[in-house]
Amino acid sequence: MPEFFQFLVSGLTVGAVYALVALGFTLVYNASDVVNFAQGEFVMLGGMVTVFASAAGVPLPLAALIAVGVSIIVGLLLYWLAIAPARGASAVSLIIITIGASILLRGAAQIVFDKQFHKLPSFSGDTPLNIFGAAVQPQSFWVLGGAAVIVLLLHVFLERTLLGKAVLATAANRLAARLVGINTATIMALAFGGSAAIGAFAGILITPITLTSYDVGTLLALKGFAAAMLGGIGNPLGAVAGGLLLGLLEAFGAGYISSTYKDAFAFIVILAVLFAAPQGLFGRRSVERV
Amino acid sequence: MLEIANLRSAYGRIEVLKGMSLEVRAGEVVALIGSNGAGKTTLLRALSGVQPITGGEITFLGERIDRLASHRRVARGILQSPEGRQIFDPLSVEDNLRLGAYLRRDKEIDDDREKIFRMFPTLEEKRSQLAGGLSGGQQQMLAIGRALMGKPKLLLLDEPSLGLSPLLVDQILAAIVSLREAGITVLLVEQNAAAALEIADRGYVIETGRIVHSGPASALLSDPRVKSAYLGFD
Amino acid sequence: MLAGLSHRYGILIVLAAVMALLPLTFPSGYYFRVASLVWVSAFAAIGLNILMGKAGQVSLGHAGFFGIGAYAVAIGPAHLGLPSLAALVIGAGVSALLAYLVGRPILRLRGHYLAIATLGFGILVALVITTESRWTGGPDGMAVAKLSLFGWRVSGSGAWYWITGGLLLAGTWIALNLDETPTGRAFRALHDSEIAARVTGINVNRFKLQAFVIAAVYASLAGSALAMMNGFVNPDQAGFLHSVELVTMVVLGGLGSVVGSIVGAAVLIMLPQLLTVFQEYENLLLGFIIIVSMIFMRDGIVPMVWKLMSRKRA
Amino acid sequence: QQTVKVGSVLSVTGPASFLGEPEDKTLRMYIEKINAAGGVAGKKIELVIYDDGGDANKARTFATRLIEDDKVVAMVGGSTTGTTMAMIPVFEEAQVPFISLAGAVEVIDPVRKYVFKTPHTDKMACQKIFENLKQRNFTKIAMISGTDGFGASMRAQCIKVAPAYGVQIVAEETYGPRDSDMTAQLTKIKSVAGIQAVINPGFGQGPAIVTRNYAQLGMSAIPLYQSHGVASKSFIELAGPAAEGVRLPAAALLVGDKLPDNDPQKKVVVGYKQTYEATAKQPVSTFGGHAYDGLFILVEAMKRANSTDAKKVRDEIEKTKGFIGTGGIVTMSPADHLGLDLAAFKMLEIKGGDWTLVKPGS
Amino acid sequence: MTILAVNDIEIAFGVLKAIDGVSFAVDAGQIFSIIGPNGAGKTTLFNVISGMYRANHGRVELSGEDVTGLVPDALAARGMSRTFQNLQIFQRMTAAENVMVGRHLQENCNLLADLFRLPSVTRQNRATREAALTFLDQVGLRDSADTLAGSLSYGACKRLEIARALAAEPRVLLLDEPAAGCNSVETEEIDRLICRVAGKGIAVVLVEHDMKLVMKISNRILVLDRGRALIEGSPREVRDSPAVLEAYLGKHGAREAGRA
Ligand SMILES: Nc1ncnc2c1ncn2[C@@H]1O[C@H](COP(=O)(O)OP(=O)(O)OP(=O)(O)O)[C@@H](O)[C@H]1O
Ligand SMILES: Nc1ncnc2c1ncn2[C@@H]1O[C@H](COP(=O)(O)OP(=O)(O)OP(=O)(O)O)[C@@H](O)[C@H]1O
Ligand SMILES: [Mg+2]
Ligand SMILES: [Mg+2]
Repeated sequence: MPEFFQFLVSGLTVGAVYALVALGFTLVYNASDVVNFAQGEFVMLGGMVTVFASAAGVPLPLAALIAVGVSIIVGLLLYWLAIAPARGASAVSLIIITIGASILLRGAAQIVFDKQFHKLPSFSGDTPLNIFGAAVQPQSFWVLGGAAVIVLLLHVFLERTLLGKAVLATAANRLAARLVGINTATIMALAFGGSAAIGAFAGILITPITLTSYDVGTLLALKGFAAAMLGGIGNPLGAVAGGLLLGLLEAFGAGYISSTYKDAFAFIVILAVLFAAPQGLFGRRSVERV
Repeated sequence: MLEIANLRSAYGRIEVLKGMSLEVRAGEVVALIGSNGAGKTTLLRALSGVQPITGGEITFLGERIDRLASHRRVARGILQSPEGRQIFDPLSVEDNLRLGAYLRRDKEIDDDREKIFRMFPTLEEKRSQLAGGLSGGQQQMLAIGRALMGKPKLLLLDEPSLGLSPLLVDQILAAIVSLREAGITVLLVEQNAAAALEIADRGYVIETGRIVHSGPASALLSDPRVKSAYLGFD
Repeated sequence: MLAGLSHRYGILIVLAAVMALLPLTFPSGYYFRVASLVWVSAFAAIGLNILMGKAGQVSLGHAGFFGIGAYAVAIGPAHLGLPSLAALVIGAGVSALLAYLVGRPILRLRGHYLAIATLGFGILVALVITTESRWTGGPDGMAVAKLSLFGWRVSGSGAWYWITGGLLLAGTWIALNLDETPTGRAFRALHDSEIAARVTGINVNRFKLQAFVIAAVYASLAGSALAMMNGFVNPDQAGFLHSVELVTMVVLGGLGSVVGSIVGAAVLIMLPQLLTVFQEYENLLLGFIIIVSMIFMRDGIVPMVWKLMSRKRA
Repeated sequence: QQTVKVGSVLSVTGPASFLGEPEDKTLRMYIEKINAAGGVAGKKIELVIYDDGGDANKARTFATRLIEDDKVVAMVGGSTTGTTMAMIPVFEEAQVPFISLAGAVEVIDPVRKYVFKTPHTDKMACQKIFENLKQRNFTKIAMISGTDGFGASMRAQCIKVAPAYGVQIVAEETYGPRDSDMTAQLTKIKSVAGIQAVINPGFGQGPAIVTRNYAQLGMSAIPLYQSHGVASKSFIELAGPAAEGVRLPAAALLVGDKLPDNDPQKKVVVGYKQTYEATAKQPVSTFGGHAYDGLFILVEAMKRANSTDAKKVRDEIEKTKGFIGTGGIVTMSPADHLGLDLAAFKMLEIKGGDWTLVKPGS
Repeated sequence: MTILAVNDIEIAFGVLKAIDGVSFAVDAGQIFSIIGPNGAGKTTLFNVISGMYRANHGRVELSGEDVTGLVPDALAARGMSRTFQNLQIFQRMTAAENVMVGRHLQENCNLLADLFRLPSVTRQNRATREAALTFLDQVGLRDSADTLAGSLSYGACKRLEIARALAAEPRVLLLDEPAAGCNSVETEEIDRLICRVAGKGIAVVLVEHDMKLVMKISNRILVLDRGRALIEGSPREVRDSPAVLEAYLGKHGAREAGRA
């Protein structure tokens, strides 16, 4: 039984990491239907900038703030220099641009920072807590809490504010959005900046657990993407549900089935879920009238 | 109120508006008629700033607006109910209407929405449903309602009666008349040319990107050339 | 109609001419190697383009089929005593069958959901290859027996240049053939509007599946060719990053354009070779070039060039 | 003055960059020194380095490029076993000596005429660890390995040699190269009764996370053995206090200053460490040392042959004898293209955040 | 001869019963119109008949065969063709290609033959294009044959859809607001086209709000209101029904209807 709880805890920890990354996809997707493959790079930036700033003697909270700021700037630059000029390009072309951006950002990070792995101290120490016989890193609570805060903020923003509706409207119908007076360029910039901030925030929270380096983005983006799709992309609640579920699948898969095939197990479950619910668990059901 | 001088616009290499000049005076209803592909929709899109122009000038209330971004034109009071309805499918009917008033900051938004609901009671029944599930005509009502939510000074209507039941066509036409009474200027594109000219003050006839006739609506209605080309024989 | 015919053969003739003349400019065998890599990747990209560009269905797991083809010619001769060519055919058959079985359920999904499902499939293949090391040599890969054709053991970059070139010509011909046929039109129709396609009597699922199987077979054959040419295989060839690379080739060159896929492959294979002089700035520049080309050639390189050329002529 | 071209294909970026990067830096810095000192056999060395990003297919292309286009006379490189194995056929065919920096024993077993390598094999690492287990009378162990090339290959070697040391592997788990939490696997190991030690073949950040999770789960009472794949200071840094008490086999380089003065390697390793840390401004790792060894085995062979002819150089490499490198004292033969024995490995333990030599028999 | 028989169809979206027990039958060569207020369920009824939606209850027969619940492509193969109220054209194909796709079922489609472009494929292709051009001619779009459909104006797209549907040589043709977006003159052309189609023995089911058109060419008219049949009868009966006048026609509609 303590094993079960340990698996549960480790699943939730990893799942919360995925959930945080998945949440980052939500804003850009909601404004543009584009899955931003450079999202993982924002997570990397969050971690790496914090590491280097605090190594340079900046106190940790300030370093974290700087990291978020840097990521937002990079997110806005990504929009202004790469996405906005490609106005009118198809979603696939935009996705390739984000792939290019992720290669570029990784290349830049490897020059600006280095190619080593780095860590951040846990926010509340490393003494594990004992819960039902399972050992929990205190940092896990930070990650879970961070995911909870962001999902709440995003949910309220998208569902309860006019600006949030404008974001959804921009994705739903760009032309109509312009016709009702929405400045779609600003909305997109907001989405990219916001996503970058979420990504950086995620990077700062998870680095004490996962460590970071210039190239952590790729796999995190991949897992985050899988989590977002499992939950139903565009829906912040879905992103969190998908992330936690993916983490649990991996942990229980590793614990009870086979650690080698845990990813396989996770993906088979994802395929099965999509088979039953083609829009993910909590995806917006698309209404297409003819 | 609105002055268009020698407006040109093209899709790629194909020029669709070939130097169009027309004017709309404050408080008027002006009808634009023309056959499929004449360029009516293109003109309205150019006025709203969602279609690039290659030449000419657009002046609105004494201000050049042809270089303004679309949202700035909306802020100046130019709203459009576009061809093909272009509603926000995944949002609710209410949200669609609320977004129509996106740039408004006044307190009457909710009242105005109720007014729209009184105008189109079917929409009220569906107020919290996703707009994508509406029937074609209901979507058309929503598109018109959304444009009205923006408190237009100049309302651009691209085939507002399209897909509406005859009863509703009556209502829409009546509504346009009452809009004029409320001081709103309307530029109306309509395939139902006879009906449009009946309520309009003046009209323009467009053929392949050029204005070929213009004048008071009543004169156009009785013009034999217009009759044979757009009104049918009866 | 006639124009369509000559257009198709025009492309093939130009391609064949380029293939024939290119070696005259090659100072060393290394260039043959790079060119062969381009041919092989282009072949895989053309197949993927039938799926993505024509039928409008994404696959982010296509390297999985590439890997199956590659490992078929590795495992077949090494563990089962099969001749390489037989292994290649079996690999293509396995890929086709797998594509059929996997495609049936997942091709119902759309857009990003299809992307994640295919991605999952690709990852499963790569995972099996990495793990079942008794058969596959594990993460470090395994050696592949040399291809022997009628007693001639194929080796050297030059020989492979012609073999892969021939393969590419055949692949190009078939892809171009599809364009003006009922099948090709059905692909494009379901891309634009599945609903309309269905009411005109197109069995959407069947055609999606066809496109998926065709693309899988292309990828599998390309994988086999590369493996035999390299003399080794490793799981990277089935990996996610390789899938992304293939998709990038297709989109960069131009969705739906057969020539585009060749150009896209050429660009993505040659760029890293050219960029090595910039050393640590290589990735930075690669990303930069991808972004800039997508901004200025948003429909892909070849469609953009076509457009410019036809504008000049007009 | 004439030049001679020496090639190198390294994984300077990508998942194995922590191998390729120090190798790259080492090669560049020492080639400069050698050339400043007049070169070798009357010629300056021109170094051609390509970065394969860890991709074997790319490595293969660069290998062809080195041979066909750059016409190098020898190659020192190949950071990983995967890239090395992909490049071997090219060098064998072109008959150009290739000194690999990869770990797995397959590189030199079976012996290939033109292929050599400098790092200790993973098999030796297993043997070194098992030797230590035997001295402590441990027979029941668990293994948790990475699924990357390094981890998988070492895992296989350990399973192969375990019986010879009377060691029984009673639990086995794996983790992916980029996994960020191994508590599930470790919990399973923990639940198996009677385990006396845990071995973690792996490189990169994985072992650091394993070590941290190990402490988190309160397993520190069971000795944890890491591999030579983590032999750099950054492991200690990443794993933090959890690294305390971890043992691993590694080259003398890590404990250069702790070697007795009469140790023949001391001068070489201290010299390399100082040069590297002064120039590269980062802590030394054994991986850069492999490149150092490879380069100087090659240079010495060229000097002995007084020629830069590929075949003559190859023959001289094979005759390398008593070469003192960072990895140990190398004596090659036609049957042994590595030339190191178990003595080259030291068993280290992390104490107080630093490496210490384990006293024999403990 | 009854081609299409629809029996007691029922379908609901959530709590809303969009269609509630509707039945009708159409004979070969007949023009059968369905009218009714916006949201009455006309398009939904089409969607059920053409297999896009699955009805909760009811039965659809095509030439006596029970085709309830068949998928759209299976229905197309049995001779059902339709157009859409919300345009569904193949934007990235030319007008001619759009219509050629419409002839999909008339063509032999064999993957291997197509991959190798056997001479038979080329021959067939030429024939299909010829046929497509004649259909384009019928809707007055021949000049736009090689224009990308995405760059056609709204009215042209509507007519293109009709040409595509006709190209399938259907037994039943369902037209959802074919004249929307066309002016009176253009509407008259469509009116002639529909009559010609019916003259060839095709059963035409028409949904349309243009009363002049409906009253002029329909053999029978079914009026739907809130998912239920209000009345079914001849144009005259419908026009004179006070219920229809109140729920649907209004002043304007009545006048239009009167003009027919
Ligand atoms: N996206 C486009 N690309 C290229 N050409 C276009 C595009 N949209 C419209 N056109 C062309 O521009 C011309 C004018 O089209 P427009 O839509 O303005 O006509 P319209 O008068 O509104 O016709 P309708 O009454 O059918 O709506 C037509 O010839 C049409 O083919
Ligand atoms: N997918 C759906 N989801 C929810 N409601 C739907 C859906 N499809 C149709 N409806 C509802 O069913 C009713 C009938 O719609 P339908 O489109 O059939 O009307 P219609 O008679 O074609 O109207 P119009 O003349 O405006 O085109 C409407 O109230 C509509 O809102
Ligand atoms: Mg129009
Ligand atoms: Mg309808």
